[in-house]
Amino acid sequence: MKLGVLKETKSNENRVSLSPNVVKSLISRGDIVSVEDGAGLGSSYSNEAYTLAGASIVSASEIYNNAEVILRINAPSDSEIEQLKAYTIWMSMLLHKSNPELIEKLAAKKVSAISLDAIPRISRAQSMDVLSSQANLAGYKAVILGANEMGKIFPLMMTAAGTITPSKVLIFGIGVAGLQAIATAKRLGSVVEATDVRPETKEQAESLGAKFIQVEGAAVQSEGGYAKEASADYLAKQKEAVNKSLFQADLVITTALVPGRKAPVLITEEQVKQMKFGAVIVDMAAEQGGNCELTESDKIVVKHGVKLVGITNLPGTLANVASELYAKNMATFLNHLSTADGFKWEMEEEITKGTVITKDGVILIN
Amino acid sequence: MKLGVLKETKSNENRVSLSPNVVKSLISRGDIVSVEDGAGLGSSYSNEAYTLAGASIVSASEIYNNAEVILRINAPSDSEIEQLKAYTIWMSMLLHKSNPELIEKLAAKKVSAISLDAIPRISRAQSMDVLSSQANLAGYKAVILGANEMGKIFPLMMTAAGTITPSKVLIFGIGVAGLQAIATAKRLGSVVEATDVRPETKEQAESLGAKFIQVEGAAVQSEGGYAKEASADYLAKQKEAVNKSLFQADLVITTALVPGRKAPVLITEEQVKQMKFGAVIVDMAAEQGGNCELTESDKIVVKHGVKLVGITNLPGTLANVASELYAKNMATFLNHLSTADGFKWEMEEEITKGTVITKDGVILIN
Amino acid sequence: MLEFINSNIQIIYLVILMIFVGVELIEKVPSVLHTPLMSGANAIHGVVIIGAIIIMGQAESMFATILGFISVILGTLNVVGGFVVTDRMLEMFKKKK
Amino acid sequence: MLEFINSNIQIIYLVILMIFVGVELIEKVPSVLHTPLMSGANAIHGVVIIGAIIIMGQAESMFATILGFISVILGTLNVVGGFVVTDRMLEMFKKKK
Amino acid sequence: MNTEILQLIYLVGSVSFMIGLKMLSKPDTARKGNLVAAFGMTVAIFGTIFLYEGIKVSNYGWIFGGLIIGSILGTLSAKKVKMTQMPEMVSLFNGMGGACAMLISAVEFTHLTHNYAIGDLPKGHLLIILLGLIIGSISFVGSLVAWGKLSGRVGDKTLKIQQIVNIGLLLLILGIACYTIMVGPPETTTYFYVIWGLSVLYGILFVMPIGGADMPVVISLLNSFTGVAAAMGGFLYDNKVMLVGGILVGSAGTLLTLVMCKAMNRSLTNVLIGNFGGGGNGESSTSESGGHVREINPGDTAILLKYANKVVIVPGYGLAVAQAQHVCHELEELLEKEGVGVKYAIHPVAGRMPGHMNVLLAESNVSYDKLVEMENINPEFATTDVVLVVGANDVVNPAAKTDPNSPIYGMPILDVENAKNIIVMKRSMKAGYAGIENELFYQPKTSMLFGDAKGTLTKLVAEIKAL
Amino acid sequence: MNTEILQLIYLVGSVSFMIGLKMLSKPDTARKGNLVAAFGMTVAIFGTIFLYEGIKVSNYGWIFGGLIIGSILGTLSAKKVKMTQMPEMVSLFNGMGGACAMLISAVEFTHLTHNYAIGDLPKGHLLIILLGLIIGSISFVGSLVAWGKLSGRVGDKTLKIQQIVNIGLLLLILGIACYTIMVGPPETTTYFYVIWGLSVLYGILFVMPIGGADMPVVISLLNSFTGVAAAMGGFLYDNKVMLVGGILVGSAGTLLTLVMCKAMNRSLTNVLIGNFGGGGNGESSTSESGGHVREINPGDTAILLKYANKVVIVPGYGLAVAQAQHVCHELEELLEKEGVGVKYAIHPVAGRMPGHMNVLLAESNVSYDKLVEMENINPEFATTDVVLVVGANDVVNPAAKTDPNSPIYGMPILDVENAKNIIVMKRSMKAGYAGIENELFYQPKTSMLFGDAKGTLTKLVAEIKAL
Ligand SMILES: NC(=O)c1ccc[n+]([C@@H]2O[C@H](COP(=O)([O-])OP(=O)(O)OC[C@H]3O[C@@H](n4cnc5c(N)ncnc54)[C@H](OP(=O)(O)O)[C@@H]3O)[C@@H](O)[C@H]2O)c1
Ligand SMILES: NC(=O)c1ccc[n+]([C@@H]2O[C@H](COP(=O)([O-])OP(=O)(O)OC[C@H]3O[C@@H](n4cnc5c(N)ncnc54)[C@H](OP(=O)(O)O)[C@@H]3O)[C@@H](O)[C@H]2O)c1
Ligand SMILES: NC(=O)c1ccc[n+]([C@@H]2O[C@H](COP(=O)([O-])OP(=O)(O)OC[C@H]3O[C@@H](n4cnc5c(N)ncnc54)[C@H](O)[C@@H]3O)[C@@H](O)[C@H]2O)c1
Ligand SMILES: NC(=O)c1ccc[n+]([C@@H]2O[C@H](COP(=O)([O-])OP(=O)(O)OC[C@H]3O[C@@H](n4cnc5c(N)ncnc54)[C@H](O)[C@@H]3O)[C@@H](O)[C@H]2O)c1
Repeated sequence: MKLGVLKETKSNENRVSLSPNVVKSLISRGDIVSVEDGAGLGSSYSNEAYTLAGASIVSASEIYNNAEVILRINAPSDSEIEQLKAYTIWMSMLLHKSNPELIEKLAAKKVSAISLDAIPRISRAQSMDVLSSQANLAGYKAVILGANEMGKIFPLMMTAAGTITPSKVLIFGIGVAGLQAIATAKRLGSVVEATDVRPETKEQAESLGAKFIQVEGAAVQSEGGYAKEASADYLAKQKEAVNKSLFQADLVITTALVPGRKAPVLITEEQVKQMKFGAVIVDMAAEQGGNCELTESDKIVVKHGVKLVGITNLPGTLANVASELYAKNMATFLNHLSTADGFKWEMEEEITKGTVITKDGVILIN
Repeated sequence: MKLGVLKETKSNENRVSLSPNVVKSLISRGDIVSVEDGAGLGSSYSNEAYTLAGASIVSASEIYNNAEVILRINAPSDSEIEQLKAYTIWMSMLLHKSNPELIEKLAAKKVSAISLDAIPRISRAQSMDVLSSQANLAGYKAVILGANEMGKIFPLMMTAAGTITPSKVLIFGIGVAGLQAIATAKRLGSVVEATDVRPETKEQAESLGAKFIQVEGAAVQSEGGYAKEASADYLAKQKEAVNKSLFQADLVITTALVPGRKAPVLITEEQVKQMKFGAVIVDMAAEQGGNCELTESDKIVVKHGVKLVGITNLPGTLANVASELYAKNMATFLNHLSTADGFKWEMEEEITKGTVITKDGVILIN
Repeated sequence: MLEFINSNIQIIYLVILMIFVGVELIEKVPSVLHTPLMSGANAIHGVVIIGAIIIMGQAESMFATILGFISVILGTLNVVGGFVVTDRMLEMFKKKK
Repeated sequence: MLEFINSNIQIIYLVILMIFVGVELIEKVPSVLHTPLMSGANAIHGVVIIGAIIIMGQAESMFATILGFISVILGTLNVVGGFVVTDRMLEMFKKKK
Repeated sequence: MNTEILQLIYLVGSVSFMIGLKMLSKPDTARKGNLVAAFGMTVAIFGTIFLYEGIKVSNYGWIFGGLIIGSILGTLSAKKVKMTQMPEMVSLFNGMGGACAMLISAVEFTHLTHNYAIGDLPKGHLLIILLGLIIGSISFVGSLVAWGKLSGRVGDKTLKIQQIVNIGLLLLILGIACYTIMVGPPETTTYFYVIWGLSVLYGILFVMPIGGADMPVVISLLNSFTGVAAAMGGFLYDNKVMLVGGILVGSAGTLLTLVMCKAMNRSLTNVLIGNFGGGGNGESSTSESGGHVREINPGDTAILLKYANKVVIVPGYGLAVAQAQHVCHELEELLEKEGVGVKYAIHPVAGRMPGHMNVLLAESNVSYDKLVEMENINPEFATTDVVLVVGANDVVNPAAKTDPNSPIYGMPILDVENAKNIIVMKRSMKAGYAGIENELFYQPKTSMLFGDAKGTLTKLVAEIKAL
Repeated sequence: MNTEILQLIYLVGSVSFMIGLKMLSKPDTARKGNLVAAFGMTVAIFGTIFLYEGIKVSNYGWIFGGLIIGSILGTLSAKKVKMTQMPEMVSLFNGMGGACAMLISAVEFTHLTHNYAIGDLPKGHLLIILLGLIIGSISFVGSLVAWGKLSGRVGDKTLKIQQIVNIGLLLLILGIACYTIMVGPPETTTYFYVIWGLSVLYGILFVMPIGGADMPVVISLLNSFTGVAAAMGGFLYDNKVMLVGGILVGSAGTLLTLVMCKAMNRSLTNVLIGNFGGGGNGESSTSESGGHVREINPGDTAILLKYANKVVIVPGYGLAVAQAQHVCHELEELLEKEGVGVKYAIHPVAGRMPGHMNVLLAESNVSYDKLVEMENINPEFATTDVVLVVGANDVVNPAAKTDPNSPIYGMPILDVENAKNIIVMKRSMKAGYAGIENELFYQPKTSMLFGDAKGTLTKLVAEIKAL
């Protein structure tokens, strides 16, 4: 198949959907790969690296015109949709649940749209799961970012000039990102506490050395690895349980997402006011409205003496590895869906069924 | 004594010379402390925290007029020198060796100037040694900064989307900052190599888990804990020995300083060109000209695909702890030099002798 | 009783000492050796064959001869089989750096 | 030689077994117990006092009486002093959680 | 003269037994110890044949005939037996020894009645003969039953009031024996055969109700019985080497029995009479899915590991839960010091987050070189002696390759089943994250080492150090 | 009848000795074992007094007099002696036993010459008597010399050709003894005294050249000598309890001597003849500054730690160099499990960078709660049983408080010298970063545990586990 790698056009996006390594592996299975000029620069992949791997460097329009499959990380913008030819296959994250208009536009263009963020979270799909691979990096980066913004250091240090107490880190949401955040914060020597609605995360948090803050009362069940929306009652109880830790925390990282919905508010302005002067909150849900009321998307602001970090595209700041992992996921996914001769469209197969959003203009999932 | 804490006026300086904690301890020994309005804000110390500790919040001019001793982190600017009254005692870092004019101006004003960076590096002076306490924080921060600027992550990670190899970190100079940088980079899971002119640092680097890059040929002797300037021959040999590691490194941190002189150039443009595309250099000697030829002071630039981080005041970015440690050093130093009734001026005593640069207008050291 | 003890005092000392030795030898044996050790001990008590040989050697009646012969076979089985099995079990300890 | 062995076979078995027991007992002793164990063994060989008592008890000549008396004192010193010193050394093992 | 030399030979034999047994109790010297004991035995046997007073040269044929037949049978059966059937074999051989002692008693009884008038039989002799008879018979029959049970020829059968019957029977035997010795009634010969018969019966009833899993303990006990029976022979013939061999085995065997019980965390009484209904223990290791699971203890695992050339550790989520990373590293270092090559096989989704195992093992300072990715380690399993699966489950589940209906079908897994031995450390037979059964646990090459990973690894380290 | 009872009593005594010695070899039971042995001894002694045939009641006065005097002297001296002088005391008591055996031989010789004609003396008896005399004398005199050396009354003196003289002397003694026994010359009595005299001389020459540090080994050896001498008494009187006691101690003592040598990493020969010029070993532990350093071994350290209530670990740069943080944490956990409270005292400048110890200990997962700052831990040292200084030096150097000329004068330090015991682990007597001597190492409460910190800590852990 003719694969085209478009440059990302979203602001602050340094990633690219295929890395030279992965291009090489796809070419060896028989695909033809074109890469838009300069698409990999943000991820430290030069054009030469791609040509060395066997891809051709072309302009965007050439890709729109010739590629059978267009690979991307982010969904197409309206202007990009305009340029798509009918029956092109578009593969990227689409977040179809929150973007029904986007899907309709793609369908109208008779494009087959496949969403990578819709890959079901089952064991055998883990190697295609871009949400996991990217969230993992985001969890790491959230801690680094927090450490960089803090006026304190993480580890305990007993020095001639006095003892520096270890920073206290509080993590909301023990998913993929939260776990990696726990691990990273712990490594740097801080004292880590964490909380989640799903009770099975207690053991997981403890397996990485964090203290789990137990919320009294009924726990929230999860379905397919995702948390269901928590009840108001639960949120109130959670607040109570975490407040003690929250007001002592030097760094707070929130990762609580409920897919396709606005992020739950876990930290109110009232709570922020009572936090330590100089504390930092890294809100990983900033793009979906933030887990903290005061977070501003893509900004770092100080409110009530607390620094709120709302940077949205955390994996994008680790473009080099993030792209590599995304590309590997993409390649595994492609290998699952297609051969070099074309797509299999096995619509009964669980992963295919879950990810093909539109096919030749028909909306299959919404 | 009447102590005055002036706000720092240097750009990018968030620290303050006394913290509320330390103010309290000085007041309990009998001193009177005034703090300039808002001096502590950058370090997350509010005016109220100071008043709670017993200090009065005043304007700068009041301090110039009334204080017997003025405490600061950075040396006074020309305009500030103008405001100093005769026989005031000024205590801050002065870097007198590289700033003879400053000293002359202070002497002309009949000010007694005491420099904290001149405290001799002897065991019993360690609790006053601001260079150590601040370099320690800087070493930590250099790694965090590097991690934040990198497109890769530090640790090895074997994931469903492929294996991320651990980052390679190379550290030049195994002084206080270098050691802490080793420890921090190691903690985050990277593979660390380090090099220094002083042979005794090999054991020290290894005691923290780094690999030491041995430079063939004669080693450079140190005097009083500081490295002597290395010979051209040595520098050439060093280049050869480290090149292999340098060209594979994902993050390079340079900490090599020779006090009072321009920093030695350890990485030339030629070398940068051969480094990994996407590598990062954090040049801690940026203020003294940089250990890398291409570093630009206080800027982050990308040259030949390598990101050069020239941020100068690293401890200043950890203002909260940095100020606390500086303040504790300062208090110990004050207790050593004076009582609440005044300075002892024991000019035969080693620490006093080394730090009193001008006394009542007479230049004692230059 | 006292008399009995006195006339057999040597044997009593011997038996007590032997019991001591037996107990001491086993006391700190690692659990991996339980089975081979049992097997080795099993072979050693095959020493009962000496009794069988004596009977056989002195046998005059048919009865004694047959029983003696069977005893010798059984005893030999115990001894030879015991040592060989033990040796096989211990084969895995052979390799030693 | 053979004759000697045969007439003393019991004693030889006894001695060999005793040596075995002695060796076995010590073999795995932790080094902290070296000194107390030495001291305890020291007290035990004070059993030589029984010889002294026999001499003393059977003494008729002045020579034997004096030597015997001295022997008894020396032997007692060995025995009593030995056990008491050992006990003192072992006091520190008393406390046990 | 001959007698004197024989005494010396017996001395040598006795000392060999002691030294042999001592060497047998240490892994390093065990094999040599067996040879030393065998040497002592050979010397004692041939010494007896050629030097014992009263051995008729005319009987040499019978003697050597018996020796040769026994040797051939013994060697063949010992060589042919499969490793897993060793305990049965030991039991069988032990029975032979018991039978031998029993027969000696029988013959000596006829000698006795031949030489003395009934009623005048020397009490000491009679006592010894009867003891040899009783103990030998129990040991003989009991061993046969134990052998039958282990080889599956005999099942667990229990009468309701088994224990009471047994105790009664034993008392009866002893009672008759006492009576016979003390009173010396005219029916002594009859009583002798009654005692014999009852002893045989007791041997059966004694072993019958004990569960299959406890057989090794019972065999050890019967072993020490045979030792005592042999010692009776020593008294009978005033033969030191029989005495030494018999008593050594009697005392060592008894202690060994206790030690084995302790290692199983049970008391001897519990083994002997606690197991009404039998086999309760043996059954618990058979899963609901019908497969049979083989358990292993830390001691045997230690020996497997120490004498392996190449070991691969497969860490999983259980390692993290148990926080066993530090002791796992300790084990690795220990094995490396012993010359065993150790690597970690890191499955990409082991644990609960990407890189979970990396974080843990880095924390405990495991060198990065030792961590091998799945694709690189999979071809290596074929040459691996032991795979130690520490708290992993789904990532080693062959269902991912074989069962298209499994939720993990299609997920690449670590091919641990290619290794020579697989030891799985987990707490129970419970499933992992995917919630599915793991066929690996039921494979013949797999042994389960149950318990919390940290505790079990700590024990393993201790066992290896003790080797 | 009496004799029969006495036999039984001796049997009880013998078994007590065996059991006592066995119990003495385990820390848990050692103290009771001593009592068991003492019980056996008491029974044997009083049994002999009252039941031995031939003891004259008229001599009871002498016997009890001797017993009472000996008991009082023995108890008093044993109770009064300081803990550190125990080995001297043991040596002295051992000498008494040797002297006793020697005197018995002397008396029995007169009996022998009294009962038989010179030249007709029974060879076996004479052999036993002479052996008892020789061994007893050597043990007696040797022990006295060892005692003198340990208590500082006797210095190390060596002739150049000491070893040759010694061997010659020993051969001479044995030669004369053989001659006397074999030939039975008329001057037998003279030869007897010559042998006695030479043995005494040999005892002196044998121990004299051996260095003070090796005395414990020598005492252990002399101890087993006395055991053999006592066994000679057993042969002489055909007395089983003397035989058992003597031979047990003889064999156990010999093995103990070897084990002690091994624990010191030396061979027995090396101890006995390797030390020409004497004390080479003892002197190395005396510093240039003239102070005397007390060494301790891991075994004794283990006992100190295990039976302590509160232990403080002071880590320093040496911990980092040795990379001993993991095993240090293991030790801490082990002690905590034994119920010992363990804390770390973190000096602000320990190591080579600020927070060096924090980084290391965090790496090995030491809980932050266990790390105590200098100001907070200093008051606690007074109630601390053992301070374990692991590779630290300057930060525990009292010169900082006492010596105004010291480069570290004025630096606050950890006041470890307030604790009850201080164990310093380092590789040598070399100085630390500041390059100055540390008086702490020479203080009486301080013991040095030399070696690489990682290796030594590993040994410590093993020893504590073995306790
Ligand atoms: N890595 C990721 O990113 C990620 C994320 C989400 C889900 N997953 C899933 O997680 C699974 C990972 O596989 P895995 O083999 O590592 O784990 P697993 O399949 O969940 O099995 C872990 C096993 O460890 C045992 N265990 C738990 N605690 C233990 C303890 N204290 N001591 C000893 N054993 C203990 C459990 O058995 P007992 O209860 O019998 O002891 C359990 O069977 C995969 O199914 C994967 O898809 C992975
Ligand atoms: N913390 C800081 O920021 C900093 C910075 C620069 C200088 N310093 C200075 O460094 C010193 C720190 O004091 P300290 O007590 O930690 O260290 P120290 O005084 O330097 O002593 C360390 C001791 O550890 C022993 N050692 C080295 N390697 C060892 C090994 N493998 N195993 C066992 N022992 C080993 C050495 O003795 P052996 O050779 O006999 O084994 C040495 O005496 C102070 O003088 C301080 O002023 C500190
Ligand atoms: N195939 C697989 O086996 C697979 C792959 C990836 C993830 N997963 C599972 O899916 C889970 C979720 O993954 P994710 O990281 O993408 O989740 P996510 O990003 O959707 O959410 C992050 C975390 O926030 C938590 N959360 C939601 N609302 C909250 C609230 N009000 N308060 C506190 N916490 C709240 C969620 O429970 C979740 O743990 C993972 O833990 C993992 O177990 C499974
Ligand atoms: N009182 C004390 O005991 C005390 C207190 C603080 C520091 N010190 C000692 O002083 C030493 C230096 O301290 P610092 O961190 O302030 O040093 P620094 O900042 O002056 O220099 C940093 C490091 O760079 C190294 N360096 C210089 N030129 C180099 C070159 N061309 N190539 C490679 N490396 C080069 C130096 O050797 C030094 O290790 C420390 O290592 C410490 O041992 C002692």
